[in-house]
Amino acid sequence: MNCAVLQFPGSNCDQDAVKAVAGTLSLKADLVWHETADLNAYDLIIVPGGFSYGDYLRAGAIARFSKAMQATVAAAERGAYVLGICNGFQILTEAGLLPGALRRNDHRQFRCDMVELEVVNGATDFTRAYEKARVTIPIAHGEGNYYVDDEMLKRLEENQQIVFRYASEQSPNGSVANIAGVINERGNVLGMMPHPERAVSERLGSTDGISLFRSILTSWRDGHAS
Amino acid sequence: MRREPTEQEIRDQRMYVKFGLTDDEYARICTRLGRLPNYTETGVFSVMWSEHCSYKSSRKHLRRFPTQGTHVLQGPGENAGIIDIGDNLAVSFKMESHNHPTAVEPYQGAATGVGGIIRDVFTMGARPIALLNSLRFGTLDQARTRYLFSHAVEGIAFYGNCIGIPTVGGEVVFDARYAENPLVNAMCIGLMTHDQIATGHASGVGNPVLVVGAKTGRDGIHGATFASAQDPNEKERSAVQVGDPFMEKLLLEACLELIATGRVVGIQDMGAAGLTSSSAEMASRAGSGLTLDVSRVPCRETGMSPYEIMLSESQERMLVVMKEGESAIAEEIFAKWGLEATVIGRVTDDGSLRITEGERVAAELPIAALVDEAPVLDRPAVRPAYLDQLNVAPVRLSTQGDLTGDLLALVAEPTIASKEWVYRQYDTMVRTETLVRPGADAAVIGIPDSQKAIATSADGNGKYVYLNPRQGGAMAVAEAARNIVCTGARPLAVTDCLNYGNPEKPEIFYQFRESIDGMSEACEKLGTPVISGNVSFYNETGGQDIYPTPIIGMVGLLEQAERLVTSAFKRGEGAVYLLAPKGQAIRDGLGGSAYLAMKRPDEALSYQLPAFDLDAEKAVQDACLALAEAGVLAAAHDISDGGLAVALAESCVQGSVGLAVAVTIAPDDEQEVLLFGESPSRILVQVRAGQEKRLKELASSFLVSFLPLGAVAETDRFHITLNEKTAIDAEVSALRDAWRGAIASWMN
Amino acid sequence: MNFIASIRVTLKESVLDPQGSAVVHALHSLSFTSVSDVRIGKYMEVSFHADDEQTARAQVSRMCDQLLTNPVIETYSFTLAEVRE
Amino acid sequence: MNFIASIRVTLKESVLDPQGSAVVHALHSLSFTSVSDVRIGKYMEVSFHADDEQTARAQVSRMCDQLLTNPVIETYSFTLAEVRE
Ligand SMILES: Nc1ncnc2c1ncn2[C@@H]1O[C@H](COP(=O)(O)OP(=O)(O)O)[C@@H](O)[C@H]1O
Ligand SMILES: [Mg+2]
Repeated sequence: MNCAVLQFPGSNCDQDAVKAVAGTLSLKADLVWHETADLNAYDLIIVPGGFSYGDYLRAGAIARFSKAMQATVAAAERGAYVLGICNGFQILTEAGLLPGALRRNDHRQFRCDMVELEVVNGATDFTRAYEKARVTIPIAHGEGNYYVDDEMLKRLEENQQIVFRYASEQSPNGSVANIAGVINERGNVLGMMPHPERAVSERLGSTDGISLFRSILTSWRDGHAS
Repeated sequence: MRREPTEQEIRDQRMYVKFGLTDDEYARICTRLGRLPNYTETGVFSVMWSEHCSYKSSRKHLRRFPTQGTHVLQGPGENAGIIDIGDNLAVSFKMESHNHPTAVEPYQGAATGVGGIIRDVFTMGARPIALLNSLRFGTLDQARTRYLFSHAVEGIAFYGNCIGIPTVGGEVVFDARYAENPLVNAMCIGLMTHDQIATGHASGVGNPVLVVGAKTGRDGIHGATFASAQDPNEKERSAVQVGDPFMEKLLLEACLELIATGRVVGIQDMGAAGLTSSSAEMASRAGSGLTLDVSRVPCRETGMSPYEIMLSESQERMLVVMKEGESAIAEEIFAKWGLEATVIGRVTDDGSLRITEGERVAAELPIAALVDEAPVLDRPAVRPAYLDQLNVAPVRLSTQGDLTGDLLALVAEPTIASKEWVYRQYDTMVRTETLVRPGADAAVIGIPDSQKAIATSADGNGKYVYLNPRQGGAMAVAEAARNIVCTGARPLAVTDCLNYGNPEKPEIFYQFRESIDGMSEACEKLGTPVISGNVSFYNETGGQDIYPTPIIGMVGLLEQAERLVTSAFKRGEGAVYLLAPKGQAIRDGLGGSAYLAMKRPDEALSYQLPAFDLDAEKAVQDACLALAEAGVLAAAHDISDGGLAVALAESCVQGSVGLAVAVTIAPDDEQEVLLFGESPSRILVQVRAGQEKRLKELASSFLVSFLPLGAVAETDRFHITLNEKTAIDAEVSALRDAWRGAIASWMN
Repeated sequence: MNFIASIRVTLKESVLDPQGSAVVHALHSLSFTSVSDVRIGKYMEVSFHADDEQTARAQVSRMCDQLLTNPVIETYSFTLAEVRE
Repeated sequence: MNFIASIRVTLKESVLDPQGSAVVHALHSLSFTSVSDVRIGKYMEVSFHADDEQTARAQVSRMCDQLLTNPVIETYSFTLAEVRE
């Protein structure tokens, strides 16, 4: 599986994603500069966390127009896996690869914490390796307050596109229906506010991000078995 | 364009006074130059000779700090100090104040403080890996304080989070003394290999000088002078800058990439007094001269005069000297990051700073006069009368106290309460190397691809220094080191940020001078040289000075990261002991304590501090370190604000465990001192299961006492028995709620 | 011709505005008790050149639709002024 | 009488507006190359009650000075509209 981690001016979890891929899958992910227009070689594209273009205007609003993002849209169309983490999730919604929008947290503060998540859909290509329904993965964001209107929410629920929810009754940011991560209809693009790449070893306080990376590799192998 | 005043007008109308120069200083400048300085030159002198840049009040005294050590690669004098941590690795760190800007615009003031200290570290060639901040505000019952506090924290979070450096520690103290003069001290730590070290030297005649990063605007002109002004609210309001962490992130990446090429001769960040101080200091260090054409400096605004360009404090800029003929490399690398790198001049050998605007010479000044010959003052120091009126501290306040109630109230005092409300706004985990996040004694950060980790802590207690400047200074260093050894790390070196009132008052200057001696003695004893630092004077409003508040930032090394010890008590492990100086587990009353301040606010400043002995401190720290290295400790926690009872409560809450403590003390009426007294040099330790024998063996080899306190319990009860009577009986969950909820309840 | 467009971006009515409610509270505690509601949005001034007013208007709309606002949660309105040197 | 104040808050001319510069770049790369400058500020709508227009005006100024803006780096302007049920 060839893996790319996009790098925008202002990305700051790019190296962490590379480290996590190496640590959990023993694969060397390529850092891909935002001016790259060709992502044909990649099976997994990670859009990492950070503050692309300073998150000025709106988080993810400017990054979406980069060449690398246009190539990512094309890659998603051909069926490659796309994983947007935190700022990456914001970029994917701005780019229209995922529904909804991420607003400022309802309490108006940045929030960094270990949070408990419910794995709502453990059957996706990104979550099939999860053996438990509750996992602990950190968040770190100021604009993670997921919004969709009622109609879209119904559709997400019907299609089982809600992949992660915050497990505590009160979400850490005010998200509609406690949503922490959603997948597209086709099932190859996942966006999530929590940081699985920060939960890959005991010394970081959680290993619950490992299964996410493993799931992708297993799914990719299955897809390429025949 | 406005006409600039002429040389004669500046003299005749004493315009230099507005710039912050005294009659004396102005006369000296005229004599030195042999002529009258023009407008630009007067401006340049005024910032270079300001307290902020010249350290004129403090310079003489700062020399007493120990700065040597076999592991010191770079001591004070550069943008940041550097220490060796072995394996060709080094860490660079420094702390700096942004107090005055924060008082005026807390969000941007605090944010740009963080931005400035990050630049200081990456100019050394180090990649920043951690941030800390030390904060002082008034009391939270004041709406203005809540405004300053919440916005300053938000500004710190905004900058650090955006640039992607974890904020891993710090401290916050609330006291009415800081209501008008909040303190924001920011510290940054960077990691590098030995061959990456860069310095701020402008050497090599003919080498090109470049301005890189953001464009120059009119912001912050005279910020350096303003930092030294007595009333921050009266000063020029244009002196506040706006930070752009996105720009700084790009600048950081570009500079590190540039330094890695090996073609950089010298590099320095443009902080206070912008282009003026960076150019003068770089030339001064190299003994060279510079000629700069300000018309080539990329400006954000039109019609900027040489004066404005030289004094602008626009953020996110650097001055770089490249090897001759290599400036194109800089332009290329910066272009990749979407930034400008522009040659604005050359290095010369005539010892002067020549500023031109195109062909016209706008200023020409001897660098020695700007830097080395800046005034050094010998300010008078007089022992304040209050020091001789302090009483021997009481050992008991109430005849019939509700000690449980007292503990619950004490843990909810904002200064003692959990600072989670603050640090949950900081990204503490980015870079995925934060092994101990905020909330413990010291933060621990792993070194990538290595067994090593560093521990770091920022500490200071202004009230202690007020009550006993010399001892208080030493205690600040001791506490920082104690926090470090509690993680199992060995203290290595110190950066400091010295925040004081008006140095022109002899009593204030006495506090300054004495506390420096105290800090120096402690640094000497504990083997932690001072490698960088910063001074902030004039933290005074309406005649009221802040407490003398030196903050110590310390870094220590853990050779084996997996050996690290945390402060949370753990289930299934052994007993809890009090590690203290021999025969002195309890002593000397409640002077200076948070308990006294809570119960008898009017008398909080009336009593002497408990005694402090550096040899005893060193013995306790050595013992703790040896125990940690031997793998005997399940937990270790320093006893500081709030005393033993608060420290026990914190370790229980952090570990979600109960506790049963039983101690016999004589005489019977020293209960409150035992529970809440703040005698220094004490550490709580929990021994690993089955290791009690090892503990006793090891302990006897140190001149320290190990007082058994009790055992961790599987319950929700926090129970302390003194002389066979229940002294405190609380639910751990109640302590937790009081401790964790206190600041949030004020802020919501 | 040189123009300045003054653009006001607000959250859609249906989208909760937590910042606004926080400001209402703060105003109340400063004893501006007669304040009943606050909505907070963005204000932008874009200086640009266009051949005529109609083109200018169309351009501003496109900038807003493509970049300056997110139609999922925001709406906008703007006024246009010609600038003469 | 019920009023709505529409308040525009912008950074002072001399103060760096990092958001604005980022947006200029983005607009250029979207081929809105005729854009020369963007300033980004806040827009607020405050609904409140006052006895008459003059009092209303004075109140809005005080809200802006005390809470809604920081005069050190920002300036503001507003328009006032009466609302009839
Ligand atoms: N401003 C702050 N920023 C980040 N962390 C903080 C801040 N203030 C306090 N903390 C964290 O809270 C914990 C407790 O701080 P403090 O009460 O000062 O501890 P101690 O008395 O052991 O030095 C520490 O881990 C510290 O790093
Ligand atoms: Mg401590």
